[in-house]
Amino acid sequence: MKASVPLMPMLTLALALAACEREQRPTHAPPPASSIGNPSQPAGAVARAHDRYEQNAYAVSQGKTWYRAYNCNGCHAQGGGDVGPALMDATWRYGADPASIYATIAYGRPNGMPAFGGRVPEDQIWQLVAYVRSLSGQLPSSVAPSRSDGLQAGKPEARREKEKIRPEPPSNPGELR
Amino acid sequence: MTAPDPRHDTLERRMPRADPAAATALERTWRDPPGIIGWFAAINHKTISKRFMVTTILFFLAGGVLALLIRLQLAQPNAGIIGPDRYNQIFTMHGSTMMFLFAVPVMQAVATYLIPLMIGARSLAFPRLNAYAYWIFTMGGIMLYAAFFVDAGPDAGWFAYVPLSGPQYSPGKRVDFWAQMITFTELSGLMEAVVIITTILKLRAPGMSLNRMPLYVWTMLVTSFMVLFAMPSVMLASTALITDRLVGTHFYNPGEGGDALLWQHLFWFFGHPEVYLIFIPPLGFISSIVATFARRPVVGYPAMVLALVTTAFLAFGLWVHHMFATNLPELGKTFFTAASLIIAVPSAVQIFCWIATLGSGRLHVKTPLLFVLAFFFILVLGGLTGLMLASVSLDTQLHDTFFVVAHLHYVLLGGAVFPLFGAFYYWFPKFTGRLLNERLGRWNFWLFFIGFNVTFFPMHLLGLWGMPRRVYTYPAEMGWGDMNLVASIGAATIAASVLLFLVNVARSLRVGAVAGPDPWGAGTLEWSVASPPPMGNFEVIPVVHGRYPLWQPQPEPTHVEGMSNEWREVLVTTVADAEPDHRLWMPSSSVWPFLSALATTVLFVGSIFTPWAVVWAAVPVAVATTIWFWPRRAVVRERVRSELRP
Amino acid sequence: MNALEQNRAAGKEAVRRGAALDVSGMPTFAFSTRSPMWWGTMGLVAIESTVFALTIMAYFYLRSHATVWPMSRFPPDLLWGNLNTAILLASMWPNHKAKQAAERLDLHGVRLWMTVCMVFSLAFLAVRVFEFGALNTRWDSDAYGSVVWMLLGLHTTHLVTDAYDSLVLTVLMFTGPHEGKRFVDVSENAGYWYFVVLSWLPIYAVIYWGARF
Amino acid sequence: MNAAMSSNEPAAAMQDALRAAGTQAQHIGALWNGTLVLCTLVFVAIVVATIVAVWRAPRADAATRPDTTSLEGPEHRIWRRVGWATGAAVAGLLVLLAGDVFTSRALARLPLRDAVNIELVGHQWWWEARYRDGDPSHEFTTANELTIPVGRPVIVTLRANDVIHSLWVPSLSGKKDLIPGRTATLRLRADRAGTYRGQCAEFCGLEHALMALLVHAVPPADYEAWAARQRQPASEPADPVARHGRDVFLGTSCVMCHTVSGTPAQARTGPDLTHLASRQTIAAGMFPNNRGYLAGWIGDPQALKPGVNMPANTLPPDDLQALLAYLETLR
Repeated sequence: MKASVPLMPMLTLALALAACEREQRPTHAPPPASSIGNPSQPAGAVARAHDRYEQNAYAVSQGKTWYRAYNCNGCHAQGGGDVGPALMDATWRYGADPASIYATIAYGRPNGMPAFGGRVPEDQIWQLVAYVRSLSGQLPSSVAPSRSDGLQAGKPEARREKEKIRPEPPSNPGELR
Repeated sequence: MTAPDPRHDTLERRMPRADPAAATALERTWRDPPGIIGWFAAINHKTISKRFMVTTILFFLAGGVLALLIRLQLAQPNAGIIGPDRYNQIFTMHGSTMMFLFAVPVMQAVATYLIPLMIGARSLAFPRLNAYAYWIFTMGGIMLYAAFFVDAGPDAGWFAYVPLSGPQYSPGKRVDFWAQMITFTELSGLMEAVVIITTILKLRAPGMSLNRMPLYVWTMLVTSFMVLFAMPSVMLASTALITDRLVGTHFYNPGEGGDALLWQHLFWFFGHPEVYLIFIPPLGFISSIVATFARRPVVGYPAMVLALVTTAFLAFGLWVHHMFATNLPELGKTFFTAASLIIAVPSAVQIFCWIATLGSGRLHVKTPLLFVLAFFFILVLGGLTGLMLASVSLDTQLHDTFFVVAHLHYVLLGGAVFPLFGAFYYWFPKFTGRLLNERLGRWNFWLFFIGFNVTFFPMHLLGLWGMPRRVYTYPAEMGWGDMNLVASIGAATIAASVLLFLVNVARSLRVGAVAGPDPWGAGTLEWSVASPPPMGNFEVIPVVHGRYPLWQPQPEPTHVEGMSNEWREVLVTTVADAEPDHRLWMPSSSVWPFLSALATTVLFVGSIFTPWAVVWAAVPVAVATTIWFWPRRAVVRERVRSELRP
Repeated sequence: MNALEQNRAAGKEAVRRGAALDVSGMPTFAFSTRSPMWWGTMGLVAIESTVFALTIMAYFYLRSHATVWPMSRFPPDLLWGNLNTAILLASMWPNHKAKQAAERLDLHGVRLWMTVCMVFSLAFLAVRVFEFGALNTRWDSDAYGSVVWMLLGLHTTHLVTDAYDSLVLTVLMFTGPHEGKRFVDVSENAGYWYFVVLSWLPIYAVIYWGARF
Repeated sequence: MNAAMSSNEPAAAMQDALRAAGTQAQHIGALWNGTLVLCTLVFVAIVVATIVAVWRAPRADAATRPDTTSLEGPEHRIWRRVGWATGAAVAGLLVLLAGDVFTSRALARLPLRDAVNIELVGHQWWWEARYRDGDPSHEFTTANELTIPVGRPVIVTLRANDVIHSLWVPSLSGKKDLIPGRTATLRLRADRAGTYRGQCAEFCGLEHALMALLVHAVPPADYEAWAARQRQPASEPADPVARHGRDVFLGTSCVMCHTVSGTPAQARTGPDLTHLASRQTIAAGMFPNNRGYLAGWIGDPQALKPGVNMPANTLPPDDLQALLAYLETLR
């Protein structure tokens, strides 16, 4: 009993900090450090992406807003895939970690993925990265968005099981997907 | 210290006292066990009620500090003191704290102290349930403020309109904490209502028929019945909101058949009776204070009781006047205009009866009466602005502006907080045995009265000049700066006055004049026992022969004999005429209500994070409540020996 | 016959002794409206009836806004609903016997009928699981599914809590300690059981037939 | 052309329920004056009655013997007075009810012949207005500022795109909520030319406080000219710097959200900027539409309106100046 006495405040403090992080509304986005179009992303940017966006419910829900506003659902539908590949399953052709997804969105990919680097600010790209990862259940249910108003397209992101990521080898470039 | 009043000893002789040995036995029987465990096991209605009152006053102070922050930010145009996100949390917390954590619970807290004393009972009907309700309320309040301090405070307004409070536009757990706080406070409110109704109907002293009950007891009976039918509406609405947010139901999702106005209907069907839950108990305070300080019974007892009942019924019929700006059919709205106007009649009757009582009485002007007299100025003004808001066409200009902020503060502070302060000054001697200082009381009153009007009257003008509600700032060229500054200065005055009240309480607890059983020469039963009352309230349960027992001659029989002093025994009487029916043993003090409340808190807070919490956390709740219910073998063996079958 | 006559008939009433009213001869527990427990239970019944009534009103509110009702096109299957209604109505019989036994202070009778009640509660809890399956809609499919699951979920909560209360009481009746007041609890628990059964009838009509007309 | 051309500080537009400039606000203003008079009389009567009662009553103290005669017999004289006072209260309430019914009828009877139809859609924290008069080719979209002809009725169809907002221009008429999933209509008419300011009156989130809109009531001839102008697509920028600005507009993040008809930019997430320069204010009626505020707004909107959905844009200075030059050509 004695040993766990200091444990309790530590636990509640940790819980509080997690809650604090998850619930903030970071309205004043920091000016993006790297200039747009810089191919090699420093490791720091990845770390920053993880905690600033993926643990913040507001950032992920903003990502969901941009997913519709920038017409990502035009090719990827609600994550199920259409002309573009599915984003909610476990197969990732260009890597499932935040940095790879950031590169995919910012610099585009062959077979039709446009480069949004110059057009979508970096802060919003990180929010999109966080939302895209929530499509396959990678984010904790307290952060991922729950149902949205309007017609339902499958399970809300908060209630999806976490997919076990299996990297998929890129099919030969010539074949039109 | 006033000279001992000769009249008191005549009072003593008339109210028979038990011999000292019986009195000490009674005290030991009704006392809660000592020590830390004893503190958590306390179920004496006065102990729990004092804690309840202190907790609600602390929430009132917290709400007040939040109000000061709001006024600080709004004092000047384009002030950058508080950002929009923080401000939205602050005004939502201010509204939610004042409405759910202070206004309704404080009335129930004061009632659980006074009602047994006023009806001649030794305890509430379900003392353990009363303790459980207090703990649930406190834990709900702590949860909300814990969320607020980790930046997870609700930010969608105290009535959280959907879809803003829905899953898409309120990401994270903020609104979930608000909706769960509703579950806590409403559960507590409903249980207190059941406790109060059963106590009033079944535990009155012999002879106290319904038409001899003090008017305050009538107000609590009427309020508690309203609670039974109003609070379920907000519990259903907030449960539907939490299932919308957490498991994806579509109650309020227009795209899948839901409707945004369903929330407003369900919320305001509770919302309007809620404001009458806050308004009606103070009518009881006023009736008690006016009678005592006008040295005569209140005029028109039947008219007052009927007015209370009429207000209660009408309160359920006018919720749509909160929704006049929506696209509901116009004819329907006019019906609610008429209903909103009619409800002014019963309140008018009560006000006229009180004025008649004051006019035909001899006035003993002390601080409690001052606070009540402020009611006639502030509440009447608030009621009349309410009549303006009742008209559909006028409401389209005034709705959701600072005019409504002014109206609601005039009726809530004028109708509830002023009489509540009067009630504290009036019954403080009974709670603590010491009188509050009169000079400090006057300062407290006048600062409050002036500060209040300086704060909230300018808001009528701001509303008419186009300033909407819930804005964290406003442009300079709108010309609203001056009136907002005046309001902010007034708010500081109110803060000073409340501080003065705290000083008065702290000082009087140590050096206040000793009050004795009846410092005001009042007429109701609570003034026939010592201050503070013994644990068992009445050494001998009195027999009542009139509405104001201490003011009227006391014919035979004067008291009840044959109640055990070794067991916590109460006399159960019939509903209408309070004739003795049977004796009943009250439960012993127990830690289990507290532990059950802890288990219920784990269930509620857990269910914010995972719906499965409702299942696995139900087990500790079931275990705790079973142990709470399970009789102790030794105690039962003792009681069975003196058991008498019906 | 009100409380006073009952007491007078039983020779147990308040006796005037000079200026006092001696109540030492009065009983230490009483049944039905004479007992505060009855009023507490009725308070609970009033609260829950209001919750049920408001949920039913929300059902018809949403239905009035819907173009197609039920939105998932298939109303619930009737089999399990009807079966459960039958079981619930039948369960009022052992309940009534238990109430009578309690009011006769017949411990043996109470033990017997409470056990029968527990069998019934197991039956309708089991059937209720199948009922959820037969609703033909999920809670998150649309507003219809949400309000139907809310109605059935609220009533199920009452079935579970009432079954558990009765179980605790039944076990107490067997293990003891026994005192007169416990019979009042059995009688009130039966009263609450009536409410849980009777409140099911309108909910049954709304869930199963509200979607067919 | 009209007041919209000047880009100085917008004249303090009227936002005051007591200064009516439209029939609807006038009717309500009349009801307000009547109700104010009646309620003030009742208030003064009750307060005076209380003061007189308290003043006249003799003083006492805790030991004074309470007068319990009223418990023995009825007090007819006092009951009669209370009865009369209650009767007067009921009469007053009936007058208020009558006032409301007549005003509501007057509001409902606004003549709607050849009304201007505007469809107003509420977004989180700005207003999208679509002018429709039945002929699809005449339709055009603008944002945050409505121009309406004086003397002609206007039917505003209200829809919400996200949460509940409420359109309230106090000098013209009462407010009406914009509720997702429902359609409401608000009928009003401006009787005097001028600029009237309105604000969202239903709490709608972070920037509810800064969601204003301006209504310019102009003579019918000016309205027609303005509408004709609004129907034109954006004109081709002559000046090379402005043309470079357009390329910046189409090359960076502006094109992702805004529409400028006549250019490939057709996104509808943000307000329509085709005729941005013809508007007096930016950011939902909050800041004057001049080069300084525009530069500050494009650079970091979060500083002026924290929580707004427009992202910060780090443009090199010359691109920014070119963009501003281009935006100023969008008359």
